[in-house]
Amino acid sequence: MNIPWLTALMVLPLVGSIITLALPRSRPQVVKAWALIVALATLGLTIAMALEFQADATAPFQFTESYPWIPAFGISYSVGVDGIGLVLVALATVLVPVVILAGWNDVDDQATKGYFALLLVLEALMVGVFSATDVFLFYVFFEVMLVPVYFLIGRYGGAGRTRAAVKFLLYSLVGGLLMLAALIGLYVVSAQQLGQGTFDFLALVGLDIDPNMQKVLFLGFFIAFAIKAPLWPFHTWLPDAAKESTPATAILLIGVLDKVGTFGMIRYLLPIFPAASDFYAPLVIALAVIGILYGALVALGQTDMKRLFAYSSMSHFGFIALGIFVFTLQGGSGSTVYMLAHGLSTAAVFITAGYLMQRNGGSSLISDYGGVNKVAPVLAGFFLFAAMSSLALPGLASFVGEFLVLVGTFIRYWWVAAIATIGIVITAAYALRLYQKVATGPTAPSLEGLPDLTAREKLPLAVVVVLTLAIGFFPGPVLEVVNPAVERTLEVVGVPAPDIPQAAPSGGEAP
Amino acid sequence: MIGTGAAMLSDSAPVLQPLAPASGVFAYLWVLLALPLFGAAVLLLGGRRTNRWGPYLGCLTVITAAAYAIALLVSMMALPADERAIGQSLYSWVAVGSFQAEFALQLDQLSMVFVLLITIVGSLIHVYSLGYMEHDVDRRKFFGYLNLFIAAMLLLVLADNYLLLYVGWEGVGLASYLLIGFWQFKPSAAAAAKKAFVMNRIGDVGLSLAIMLIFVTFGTVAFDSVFAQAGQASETTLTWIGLLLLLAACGKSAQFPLQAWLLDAMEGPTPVSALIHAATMVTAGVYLIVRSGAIFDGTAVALTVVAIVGVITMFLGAIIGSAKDDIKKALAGSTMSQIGYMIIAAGLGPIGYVFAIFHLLTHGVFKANLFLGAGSVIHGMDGQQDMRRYGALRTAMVVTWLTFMCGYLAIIGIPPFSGFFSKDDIIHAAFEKNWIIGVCGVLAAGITGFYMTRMIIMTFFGKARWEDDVHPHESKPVMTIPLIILGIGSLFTGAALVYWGDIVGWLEPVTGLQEEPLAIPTIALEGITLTVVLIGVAIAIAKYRSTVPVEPPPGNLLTVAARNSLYDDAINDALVVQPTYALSRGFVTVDDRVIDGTVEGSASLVGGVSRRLRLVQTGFARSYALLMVAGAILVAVVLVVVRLS
Amino acid sequence: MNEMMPTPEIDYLPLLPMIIVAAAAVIGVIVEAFAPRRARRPLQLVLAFGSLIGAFAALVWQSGVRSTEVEGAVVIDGPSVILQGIVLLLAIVAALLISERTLDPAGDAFAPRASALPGSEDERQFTSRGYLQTEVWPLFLFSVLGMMLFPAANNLLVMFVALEVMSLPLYLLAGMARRRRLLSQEAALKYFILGAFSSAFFLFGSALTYGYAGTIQFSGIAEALTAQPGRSALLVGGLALIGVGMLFKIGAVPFHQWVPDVYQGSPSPITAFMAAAVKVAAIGALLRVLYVAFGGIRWDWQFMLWVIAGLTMLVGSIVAISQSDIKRMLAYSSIAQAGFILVGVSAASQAGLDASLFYLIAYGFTTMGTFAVVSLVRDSTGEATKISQWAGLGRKSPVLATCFAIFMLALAGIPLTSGFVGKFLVFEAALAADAIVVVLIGVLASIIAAFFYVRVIVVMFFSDPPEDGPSVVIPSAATTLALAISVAVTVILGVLPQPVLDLIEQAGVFLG
Amino acid sequence: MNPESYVVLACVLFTLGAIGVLVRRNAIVVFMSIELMLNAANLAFVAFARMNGNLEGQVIAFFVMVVAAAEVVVGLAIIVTIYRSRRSASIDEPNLLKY
Repeated sequence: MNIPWLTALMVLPLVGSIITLALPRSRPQVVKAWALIVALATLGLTIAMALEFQADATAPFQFTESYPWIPAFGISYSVGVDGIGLVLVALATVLVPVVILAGWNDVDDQATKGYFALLLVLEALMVGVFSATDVFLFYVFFEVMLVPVYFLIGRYGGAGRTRAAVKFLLYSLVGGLLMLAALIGLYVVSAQQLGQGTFDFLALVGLDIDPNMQKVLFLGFFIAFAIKAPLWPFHTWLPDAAKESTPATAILLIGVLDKVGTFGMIRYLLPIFPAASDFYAPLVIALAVIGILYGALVALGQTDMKRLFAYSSMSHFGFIALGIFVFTLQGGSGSTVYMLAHGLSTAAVFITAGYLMQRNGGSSLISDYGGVNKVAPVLAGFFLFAAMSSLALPGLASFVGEFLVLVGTFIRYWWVAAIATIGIVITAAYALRLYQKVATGPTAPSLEGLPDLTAREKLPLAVVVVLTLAIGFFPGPVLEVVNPAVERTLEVVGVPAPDIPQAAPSGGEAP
Repeated sequence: MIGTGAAMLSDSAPVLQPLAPASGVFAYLWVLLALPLFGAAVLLLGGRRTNRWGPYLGCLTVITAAAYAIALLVSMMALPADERAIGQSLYSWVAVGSFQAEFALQLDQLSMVFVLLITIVGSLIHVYSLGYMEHDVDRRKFFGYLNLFIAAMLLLVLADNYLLLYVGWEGVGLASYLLIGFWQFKPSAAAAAKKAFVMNRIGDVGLSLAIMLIFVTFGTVAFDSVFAQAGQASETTLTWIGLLLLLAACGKSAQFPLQAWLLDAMEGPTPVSALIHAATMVTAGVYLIVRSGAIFDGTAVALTVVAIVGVITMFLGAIIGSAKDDIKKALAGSTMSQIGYMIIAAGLGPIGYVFAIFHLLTHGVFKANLFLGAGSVIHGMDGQQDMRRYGALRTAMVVTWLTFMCGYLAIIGIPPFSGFFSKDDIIHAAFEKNWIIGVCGVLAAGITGFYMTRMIIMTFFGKARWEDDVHPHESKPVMTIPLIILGIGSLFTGAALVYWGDIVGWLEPVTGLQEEPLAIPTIALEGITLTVVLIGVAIAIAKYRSTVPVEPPPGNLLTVAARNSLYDDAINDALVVQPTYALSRGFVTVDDRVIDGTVEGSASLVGGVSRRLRLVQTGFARSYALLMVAGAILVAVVLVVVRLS
Repeated sequence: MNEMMPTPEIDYLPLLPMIIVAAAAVIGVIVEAFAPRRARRPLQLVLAFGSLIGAFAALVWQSGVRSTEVEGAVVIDGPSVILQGIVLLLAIVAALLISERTLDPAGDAFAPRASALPGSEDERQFTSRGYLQTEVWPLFLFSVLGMMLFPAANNLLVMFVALEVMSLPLYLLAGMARRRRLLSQEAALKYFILGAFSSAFFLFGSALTYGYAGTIQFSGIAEALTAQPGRSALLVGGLALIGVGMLFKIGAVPFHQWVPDVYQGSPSPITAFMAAAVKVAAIGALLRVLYVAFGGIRWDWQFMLWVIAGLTMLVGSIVAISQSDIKRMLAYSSIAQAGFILVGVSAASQAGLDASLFYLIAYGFTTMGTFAVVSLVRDSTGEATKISQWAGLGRKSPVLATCFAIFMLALAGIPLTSGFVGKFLVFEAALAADAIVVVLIGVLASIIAAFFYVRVIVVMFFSDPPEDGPSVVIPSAATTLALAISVAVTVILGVLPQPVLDLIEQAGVFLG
Repeated sequence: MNPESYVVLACVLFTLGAIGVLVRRNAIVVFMSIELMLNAANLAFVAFARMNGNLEGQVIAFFVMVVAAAEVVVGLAIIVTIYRSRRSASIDEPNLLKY
């Protein structure tokens, strides 16, 4: 593989955003169009790359590149993706054009340039964070991503944006710095074992770290990831951030960035700290299950749409983390599919919510809505679809993920799965409660004559809907890519999966 | 009957028939799904431009499907009995390690009868809706949803594994949600829709857990291989699976304790009530249990619970049906009650499975008949649903009256109407297994006679109690013709299935059947049942022959309770809804005060410390010097301490 | 004790850099004395820049040399060369800032006559005549000389002398601000009193150490440590007092209180110079004393340094949060940064030495940059140092605000900036020395510190500019260049630190 | 006489100087206290030179005197300017910079 796919995927949007800054401030349409073109080009490149990907390859990573960066500390610019990374890179590059199109009028013309430039920078960084195979490089992306998001929230968000932005940044920095400490600790350990310290992922996986040391370092990483992919009780930054940021930011933040947390768990925590992962698994599972129910219940009590979505995401992240830490193939693959699905459903909910808010003076208070279905049936229809996809209706992507996670959990701890399954009832309750209050009943006076969706507005939603259904009914391609990566991870963890009786040859095979 | 489970296991395990590859006319099995799905897609995505011809397309897809289904039936009958199960695997759907779920269809005798019921009754109701929904602005959407429902329901009964069945299972739930809430601008409708979906979700918890347990136990979720191994699994496991499946069935089929949603579901347009909440969807629970017969065979406990649930619901429904003045709600109550019968039958084990399906089919026909009749009445009465405002309609709408009578006689089980055969078989089988259940069945039949007669009298006989500006009129042919067909159906289905179709023999390969010498002579039992029914009828006549007050009389305790659906909402509210919301509110507070409070608190704490600490910076050089001296001493002390230690 | 003292052999080449600067300083004094007023400024500028650049050239030329000179009084080794290089570069940048005269309508940043009464008639006279105080330059050069000698000193006496040569000019420069004279004078007084106080400590500490070791040569002290364990009272006392003297210059808690007052009161160019260069020199000297002279008893002072470093990081960060004046906030930030450097020093290992050196480079240039920006944001009364006045700066002059944001992110230690690499290095060194607690304290402090660094960004970018807000003066080439250099170094060291790391690695160890 | 006692004396003087800095208000006196500390150091150096039997300590003393002199020049200059602008030599007087 001599084409530097991943680097190209980073350089393209980066250059694009620099050019964006050069464009005239007076011509916002040009800026938007350009941003969209760049994003689409990146997406095309991703698709081309994905087609090159060999699901059955023996090498852990594909499209690898590696150049020494800071040899003094064994740090190198090394990128490459396995199935999990590929899926998430794809998610990122799909959602960016979607949100650009959906957020066409999110900000006023003055701010347009900076806004779209930041979105493109963010895209580059997202690709980087999911494709880094050098832990230091990963950390760099992990931290640097904070900056554009911080500006996206703090500069273009709603009334309380400043506070939300600072809260987001400090929360993330708490995790980030703890992770830095653990990272350095890991380096020191590697230096002791290999003579020359290294940050190369595979080399670190190869280390044989003393279990107690593992337990310490694990925490440093885990807290960082638990804050990113908000697990209970590290989540309180999310509702504020979600409420104050523009839909586009919220989608990229919750839909993609926060996946770095769960991605980090399955990519780094499990293979590098197998013993510690096994040791802490009960704790993490407990947090995850609490998160599932707690998030859903709190969502049920929200009066603000975006906060509701934030808590529902928290609940979904609970499922993802659960699937990762039960150490079963179904759980791991399920979590990965769920990451993808949750990205899409997040996009759906926030895009529709954004359209609603644009039409109703930017209010995200549920009580300000009602009877949308009567005036804007298409919008309401998409809104219902979003609700369905977040309650994981069978046939949609999120169902595949959620059910696999639950099966994977059931295999190991049936009772945990039983508790978690209660979540699907509460989820239905809050999702439909929201739809009922917003879309049904008598139309709210402020919404009379509300315009329905334009073609430009429908397009991004259509993309999301199609993808959600496609993955729901044809998850095969995704699973083929993901399964080997998860298998490899679980082999390293080495916790044997409880044995399932092999299916008896089904009577129905044709003679 | 507990304990006989093991015995039953031995002689009654259904003969597992291998799935034959789908060839010939069966090769296009998937088209059965594709047709209505296509219709739904066109109508729902097509937007306004399909308004004009959309509804007709909607009917066409279903009718075509029905025709194809009949073709399938014919060619299936041509096959020898043990080769009638057809399997068609379309593609591998969810495949992760040992968890393999195919997107595969299975058409056996059981699915076949369901396919027929769904497509044929479905077609009739589609056609009927052309008239009923004529003036509704969102007519197109209505037919789109109906098509979506048909597709989902067909997937439910054609799936060859539990996971795929789950898709159909929630698919019909979605369709039902959309159709109950079809008049969304009515808050009551929206609320009812949500209630239905959420309560069904409780059942779905059972289904998904059941699927997981099945996978963990058998390593597969495909019907045939699961049933093939059902014998090996321990009785405890099978009991758990059975109870979880029962929970699912309770949700979908409005069985106790998840029955509360069905009455509210009547908020939907009447054709919906007929198709979804009487004929097809609500019977999916029965299908699930019968389909999983192989599992239930191994667990007497689960079967007993099934039967008990059936009995309870049978009475609940009957009692509620006897007190409701809203014609649709009265019918809904009776639906619950009749499904109770089916569940009982299913709870009897192999001997009952067949009769459950049998009653399901006849009920599907005559209940659709009754609902459409009610719809025709409501249509003629400008949307009035209160039977106390009806009366003497037999003159005003003759066809409706006559067809309604067919349904009536069928449901109370007067020979030779269809209900007679199916219900009687169930009661009979019940006596075979457990006389208490049998007695209950007989009693419920009596109550059925009562409430149905009450309905007939209040609606079609007595004096007219119409509101002033109402001028009842017979509905258009587009509505009456389906009525007539269904009326004839109510008359003959039962007999046809028994004498000509040999339903028992037909289903036996799927359900298995255990022949036992009849303890009581059939004729006697039929006599008893009939008498009880007639007593019920008599009471009703006695009570309602005279004038019916427009305002409901106070009534006794039971009546009041029944009018309030036996307070099911209040109970659910007190036991589940309110606690949940209380918990939710509590957590919201915890989240804001405690968790976020800790975070914000620590931040402001640092700020406070900062404001204190900066005061040390007094601005006096000498105090700085003092601190330096102190520092010097500190340094020295630390050094000494370290040196000594 | 023989009557014939042998004349010492001196190889002047390795000392050339210091000699150049010293000569330039002396000539500068002569220029002040004899050159006509008009000619002074150009001459001084030529002298200053010429000597600094020349010195740097000489340093590079002689950088290969490793030797102890002047009877072992001065040592030229890798670290000293590196440190002298940093000092010279920082001095050049500082000189650029000092030479700036277009910002203030009245002239440069310095009072036309420091001796004149604030607000008095003759002060107005001098101002209106456009006098400039060119004595600044020789003073500045002397200070640079001291800074170069400080980390190169190889015995306590030379170190003391260097300390004074470095400090005395700064005491005066601190008091020469053109605006806010009273604050400036106050700063000078406090700086002087406390500085003298601390150097007294240093001196007495040296005396005790001399008493213990019988010599003031670092090598001798090191030998004495191994030779004779006893008489530890003198040793401890000496080490403690020397430490106090050093830590004062570094601005470590609890010897930090002069820092905010002096930084706030002094003219911004001088503040920049002090904040950046003094720290470099002082840390360098501290490293030498501890590693070379007292390396034998590192277990004694290591813990002491951990305590000091922890205190410094925490106090600096915490108190900075509640500051409303940007210069004062930066002062506290520099205290916190000193704490991080001390973490590196406390590692007492080669890694610690390298980490501290890198951190010094990163910190020095970033700090220069911040004060350069401060000197550009002005209103009618001079620099607008209230943070609240900076609201909306990002809208009014995005470039400048972005520069400042970069500096803030660097100080907060965000990756791809020099600050992050610095933090990474010192934490790495500390963890390698099992100083887990200190690292965790460092993490905590960084989080707290992030808050106020970020707050400035919030003010600049997320809030709308006030009506009568300060304006950003368009700087002359000098300041622009200084700013550009600072940004460049901050970013390059963050993205491609390897070359500098190599340089430091080659520098290698102290010459015992 | 025993040189050790000179060392003790030096320590006493140093302490006295330090206390002086802490308790006296007048800048001049404070400054003189600092000088006292420096000279205490000198005394210690000389005493130690005697004990160690080498000249370094005495040489240092001379250096220190020179440095002290330079300090005086700078110090007095600053104190005088302060005095002129505030008409007082109290070091508690200039107290604008704080917190």
